Amino acid sequence: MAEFSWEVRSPLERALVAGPYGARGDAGVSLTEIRNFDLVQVMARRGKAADMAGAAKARFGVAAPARPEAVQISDAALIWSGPDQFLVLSKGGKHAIEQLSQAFASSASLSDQSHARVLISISGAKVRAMLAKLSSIDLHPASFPIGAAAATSMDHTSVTLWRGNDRTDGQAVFNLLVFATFAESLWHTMLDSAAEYGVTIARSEELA
Amino acid sequence: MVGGPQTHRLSNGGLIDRSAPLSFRFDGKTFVGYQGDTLASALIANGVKLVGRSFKYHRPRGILTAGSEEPNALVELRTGARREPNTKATMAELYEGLEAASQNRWPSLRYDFMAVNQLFAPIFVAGFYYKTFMWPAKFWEAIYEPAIRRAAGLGRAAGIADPDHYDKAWAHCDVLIAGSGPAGLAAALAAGRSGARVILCEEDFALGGRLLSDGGTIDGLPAAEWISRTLAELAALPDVRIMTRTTLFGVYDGGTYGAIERVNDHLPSPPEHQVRQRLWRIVAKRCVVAAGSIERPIVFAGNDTPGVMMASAMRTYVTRYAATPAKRVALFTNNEDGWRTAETALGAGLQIAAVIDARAEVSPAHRSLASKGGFTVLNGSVSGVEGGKDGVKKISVSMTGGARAEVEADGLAVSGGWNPAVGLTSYHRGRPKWQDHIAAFVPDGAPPGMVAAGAANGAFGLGACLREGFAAGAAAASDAGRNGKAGTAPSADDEAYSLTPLWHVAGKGKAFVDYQHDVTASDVELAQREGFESVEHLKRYTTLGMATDQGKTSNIAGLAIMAAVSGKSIPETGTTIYRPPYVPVAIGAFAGHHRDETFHATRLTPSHHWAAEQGAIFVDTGLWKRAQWYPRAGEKDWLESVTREVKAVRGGVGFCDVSTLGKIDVHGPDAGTFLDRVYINSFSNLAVGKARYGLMLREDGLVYDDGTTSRLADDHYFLTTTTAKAGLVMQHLEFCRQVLFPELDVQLTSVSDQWAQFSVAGPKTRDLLKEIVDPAEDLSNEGFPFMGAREVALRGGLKARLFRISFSGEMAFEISVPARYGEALVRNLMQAGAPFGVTPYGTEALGVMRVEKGHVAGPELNGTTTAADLGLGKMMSTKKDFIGRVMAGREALVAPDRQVVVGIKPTDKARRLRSGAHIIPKGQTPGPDNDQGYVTSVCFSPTLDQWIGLGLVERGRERIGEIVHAHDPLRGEDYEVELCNPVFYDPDGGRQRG
Amino acid sequence: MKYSIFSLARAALSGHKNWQRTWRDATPKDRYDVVVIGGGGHGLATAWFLASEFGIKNVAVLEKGWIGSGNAGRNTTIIRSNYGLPGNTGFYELSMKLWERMEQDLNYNTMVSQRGVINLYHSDAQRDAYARRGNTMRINGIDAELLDLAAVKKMMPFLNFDNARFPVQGGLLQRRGGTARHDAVVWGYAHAASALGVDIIQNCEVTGFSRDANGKVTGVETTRGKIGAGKVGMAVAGSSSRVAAMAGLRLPIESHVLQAFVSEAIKPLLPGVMTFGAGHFYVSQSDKGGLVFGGDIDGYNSYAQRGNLPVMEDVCEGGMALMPMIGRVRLLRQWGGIMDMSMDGSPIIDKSPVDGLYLNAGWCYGGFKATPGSGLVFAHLLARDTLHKEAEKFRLDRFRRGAMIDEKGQGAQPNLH
Amino acid sequence: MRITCPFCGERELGEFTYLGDAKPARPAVDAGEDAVFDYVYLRDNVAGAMSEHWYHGGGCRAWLKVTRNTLTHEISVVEPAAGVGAAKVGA
Repeated sequence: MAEFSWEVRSPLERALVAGPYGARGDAGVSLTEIRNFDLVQVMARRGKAADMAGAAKARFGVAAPARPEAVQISDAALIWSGPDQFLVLSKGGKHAIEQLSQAFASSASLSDQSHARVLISISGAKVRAMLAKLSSIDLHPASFPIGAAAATSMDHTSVTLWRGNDRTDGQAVFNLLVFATFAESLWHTMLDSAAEYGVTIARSEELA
Repeated sequence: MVGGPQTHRLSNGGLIDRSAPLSFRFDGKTFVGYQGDTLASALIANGVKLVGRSFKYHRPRGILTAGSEEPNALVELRTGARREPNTKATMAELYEGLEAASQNRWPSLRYDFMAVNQLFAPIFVAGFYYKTFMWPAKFWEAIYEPAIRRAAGLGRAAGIADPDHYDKAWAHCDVLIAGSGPAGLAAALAAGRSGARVILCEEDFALGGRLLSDGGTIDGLPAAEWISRTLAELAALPDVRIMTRTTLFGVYDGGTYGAIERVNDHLPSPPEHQVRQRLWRIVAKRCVVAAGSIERPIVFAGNDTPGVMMASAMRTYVTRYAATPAKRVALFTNNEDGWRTAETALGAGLQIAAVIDARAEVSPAHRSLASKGGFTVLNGSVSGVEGGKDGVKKISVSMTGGARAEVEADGLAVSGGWNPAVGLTSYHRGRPKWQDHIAAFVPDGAPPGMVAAGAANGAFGLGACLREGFAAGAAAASDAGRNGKAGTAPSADDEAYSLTPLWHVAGKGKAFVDYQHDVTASDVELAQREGFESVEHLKRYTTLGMATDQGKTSNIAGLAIMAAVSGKSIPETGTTIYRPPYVPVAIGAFAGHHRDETFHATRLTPSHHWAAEQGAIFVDTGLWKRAQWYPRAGEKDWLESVTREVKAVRGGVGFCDVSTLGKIDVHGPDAGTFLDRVYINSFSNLAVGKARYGLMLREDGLVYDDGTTSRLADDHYFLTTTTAKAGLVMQHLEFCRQVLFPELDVQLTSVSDQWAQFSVAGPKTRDLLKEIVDPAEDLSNEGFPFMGAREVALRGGLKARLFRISFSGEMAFEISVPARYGEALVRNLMQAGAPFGVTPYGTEALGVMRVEKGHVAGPELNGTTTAADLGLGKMMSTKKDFIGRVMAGREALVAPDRQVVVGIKPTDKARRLRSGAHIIPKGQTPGPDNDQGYVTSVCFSPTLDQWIGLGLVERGRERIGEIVHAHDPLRGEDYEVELCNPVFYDPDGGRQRG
Repeated sequence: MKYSIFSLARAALSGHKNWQRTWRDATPKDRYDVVVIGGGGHGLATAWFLASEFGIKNVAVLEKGWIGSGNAGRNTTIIRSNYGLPGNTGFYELSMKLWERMEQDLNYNTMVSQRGVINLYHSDAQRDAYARRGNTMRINGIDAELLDLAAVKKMMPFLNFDNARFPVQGGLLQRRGGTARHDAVVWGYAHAASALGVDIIQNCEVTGFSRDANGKVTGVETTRGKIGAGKVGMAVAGSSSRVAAMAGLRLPIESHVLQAFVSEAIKPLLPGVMTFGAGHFYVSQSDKGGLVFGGDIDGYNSYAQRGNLPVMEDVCEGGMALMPMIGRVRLLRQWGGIMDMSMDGSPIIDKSPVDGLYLNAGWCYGGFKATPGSGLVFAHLLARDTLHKEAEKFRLDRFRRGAMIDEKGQGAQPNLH
Repeated sequence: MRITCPFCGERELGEFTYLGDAKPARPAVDAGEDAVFDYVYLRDNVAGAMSEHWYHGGGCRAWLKVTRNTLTHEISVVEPAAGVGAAKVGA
């Protein structure tokens, strides 16, 4: 009677081929899949939005985002995902659903989304030109500054988009959570959109 | 390089690059032009006058304009799969190797057989086809129509798949500007300096609009210098984006604009990884339409002769392209502006035959120009043109006062005045208003946030264009909240513009109003005579303005003639409704990358790649790809594979990926009450650790969806939906939560993608699961009874959920694990199940087993069935309110003669049953009155060794055992079937509970 | 004046100076036996059938703008009788039979062209649903054929058979389906009705109803004065709710915008009418050469007669998915009509709850093909006060009774039909 | 068309799904068949400003009440449905 190994496989396991793609020369876009994260949806119960915010403050030291923004703390990001709800993105199990359930027991309903999404980080000199083909929202630096977040759609698929801290070279970074079963399809669409600018493809285990 | 000399190219000047000659072919003949040419300017430079044939009469036609309003010079551009019919030669940029062909002619442009139509011209008047071709009735489709269809049409589409790519993008700005003429550039300056985010779209490949052709002095600088200075300043501003080769074609709600960028149409083919064209959706707070104006022709006999050209177009060809449409030019004008063509022609060293001016007075300045240029000025109008496919030869003039004169020339420039380009401003059904002093319509009732400026607004002077454009740009920026200093407006003098309206000159021979559709002045008069006086009737009856130029050069003349014959003023006559797009746009651009395999997104299940490795055949289910069956070597067809899979499950164990079901976490203290209201049956009384089948109605009382819901905790239910309705049910439940029942404390989250879920079914299921599940978990009938649902540990520590539910009728569990473990689970099932002969099965086998069990699915849940129709009427609670309860009780929905679900099997066991066959009582002739239902689902049942099915049949459940006919005339079949219990397999359910 | 090749030739000799008005330009009389509100195809056809079939010639058709300015002039000209549910099947076939003799009936060439209508299918489930519908047609004596992939390939080799997201598997073909020239239908009925004495009154907008003490409608108030009427029929699809509201009625109808598109004219490319089964796209090619196409309604209530980009893109995506050969063909014109979207996707023909007022409404986007049939059954109702046997199921009270005719099975949500 | 979601800001039409007139309210349990029939089937079908239900399904999943003119498509008011998010309604 064998013990089984439970190997995880990203939905992009096969579609993602690390390396260059598209037009040659300096890549205008870099696409990095960030794998194996914990993601928990926190939704306030009726009349408990303030309690949920308080619980978040107690747990994370910051208030839960009350408008479309992503709040970065040392070991997690709290990303607004709708009215009176947010996502907790983290690594390593510290803020996984089992760990959070106590903190929010009296104020919110929790749902594990760790496996429901794929996380892709997008940057590069042409990142906005490429995203303009996918996203109908205005990503101009003045309209979508660092920390801005959006629950929106790309290619008719729901996504969560937020702007992380700029790269050390000053390039903007956009983080994208996409539904797992759509991920491969959207990935190919992203490659199509970025190909003319040249793409660098990578995978990572680190949250940006 | 091949090709003769450019006989009609001036030796210097023009915005062409003489160091970059380009060879191109037109109708198989090779020519040379220059970088910076359009196909039209290059043809003119090569002395080509005849470029096309007209739609109806196949009359020879030349180049009339130099822009996107061109009605005549349409060609098939490129060849093979890239052939583009009806391409305006005036808009096609020349590139090395360009190939173009004239169209709508046979066998050749010069000798067009269809020109015979001109002989029948007396009969082929407007609407003639409505009055004939009616007898004999059968001849229309057989004879007349095919002939008409072949003769009509313009160019030929490629007929094979477009090899190029397109994409679509979004842009956002404060101020969007259409046009880069003086008004557009001034608007961009003002808005950009104010700090606004600006996008300026220019359809041409060069910036400057009419300045490129007409020059002028701005801020003391020659126009060309002012343009470069302005572009440099705009480039230095942080948020000004200038898009050339981009036409703003439409305005939609909420400040959304459509634009088409011809990214690579100026090249033989798009470079690798690049698109041919890009569709832009531009969101702008304000829009300044500085799209200029369009010079209008005058309708006179022979006005379509090659060599007759708009006066401004002639200036464009001479000044911008250094190409001379004629050597000896006559000019026919009713306004001041037309005279500029005489000045240009003289400046270029062309001969001027005469200027025919319809106005009573000609200014002294022009008189002196005439004497300096050595040409005569004739007070009168052109009443006829002699010539043909080789161009204009002689021009007849009716002099004011009645005398006649003749002028010999090889080109005739015509100016009937200018019409502001009112398209964009009128697309929200705004009607432009008439201005007498320019005898033209100007924008009125523009969509919110849009304003016209400069010539597009009827301000024709250069100074006025700059002032209006600048003011509009500054105001737009300010409206958008950008209030930086706009500085001072560029300035220039205003030229005089005076005209005497002249639309139509009486004369012998056809006088064309709409060149492309061959609509003549007498067609307009005929339409009026027959009662088609409304401009919309005029348009529809004569087809005036419906050609590819959308009547840019013809609409106003047409309605002016209608006004004259019906005794009304032009504004009383009114305009037709303006419709987007402003220029025709490739259908491929609207589709972007949504074609071929990427037409729609594809959803993949967690076991997809594993299934693909097994050689599974996939079926499209909504956006999903699902494994349909897993063929094995030696199996001759799908039926053999599916039969094997079914037998493996019924006799051993198999598994199937059911992750496509919609899955929803329903949380909160009121979750049970909430579910009670959305399902016909109760869930608040479901015990924790149990699952229950639920049926959901629409508010109209008909069945919406079904699925199993499990209670995982007091305040946590896990709900499943059908694959097809997953998204819709989520939306519906959110509506219930947020709108209908906001008092209930319940939270909803889609977890469809979180869980990989597999049905494991068959008598050996428990044996297999024992190998996977932690031995501490009790899977016995007592420890995990039918309809149990709870979390379990798997070997190796992974947590999973088990649901003891069965769709197949066998002993079965559904097992779910977090999705990234889905593939590992499949591999482990395969490994652990090998000793039991575990078999993966696809949706076909799933379907077979559900039909054998009489479970309803999509074909029965078709939106017109009630719970009772499906045999589930008893589930409807009478103790609570739920969605659909009241309407479900309407008389026709509870009538005894409704079609209800019943089992169906052919009396001849060898017979194949087919879905879609209708049920007719035995011994009756099929007809509407005895059509009693139809077969909804079928399968070959390996268990019963025959085809069986489900159907919706009138009073079906009362008729079990009755022999009826399955009538299938589409497939030429009619056979006896027996109505039977829909549960063909294990009707008392012992297997699934065992 | 009788129209024929001979009258054309004769007229040509006189320079076409002797043609008369296609229909008389009537001024309103004080009273008519029947007033039909709406000078579209349905209203004019109703008047013609009243005069020609039922002998009622004291009839006026009131049109607020120019005749044919509503949906009659804003559709994609398709005619077909490929419906699957009782009520619809027989009615649309009645209409189809009237199309087949229209030109001779009216002495007007409405260019009825039976080049076939094919609904393509892309899955087994869709094939089964089409088989059910095709068999219904056959049982009702209507032509229908179920084509397999090979037959579709032969008929339409230009479809994307190689790398389609949703490959075509076959189609349901009605060869007698096709197109007709929409404006000509309006003019043909106007021409023929006017010749029988019907008054066609343009630029005459109804602003209210005259009612007697019992509430019975006795006429209409219009921008050209009061007009008395024995009966008033409304055939104003798109504006049904607005007109009915003047009589105090609320209808099971919403007004929605349906866009349509036409390409530049090109030489013959397509054989007949095609509908894509895996997206929102249907297309035919007009005699003039333009591809006439459309898709789904925009989805929101609207009287604006124009739509938005998402649907335009969706339709073109469907077109490119089905036949990528049209990528370089250019879209020339876009327009929008107001659809009377009913609660089950099927029309309403009935006496209204208000005495003297008769309803012809709720045609969704099926109104054009129904034109002659609608005219006949509505005239029947106005003349005899009973429903024609092929219109019996279109009664208004079917919603109250639960006897909906819901071809798509979408229920009481008009924008899904 | 663009709708300003009270939570997300101005968004493109494609992110929203339309349901219809927001005026009819679901009748009380004992309101009777006539009231339910009216709610399910009859519409004012307003030509002018109309309150409508729209779902921001391509965004924050809030149901919205949008006041929009059906003659011009102009949107004047957007407000959340009563039970959006954690809003507490009634008892």
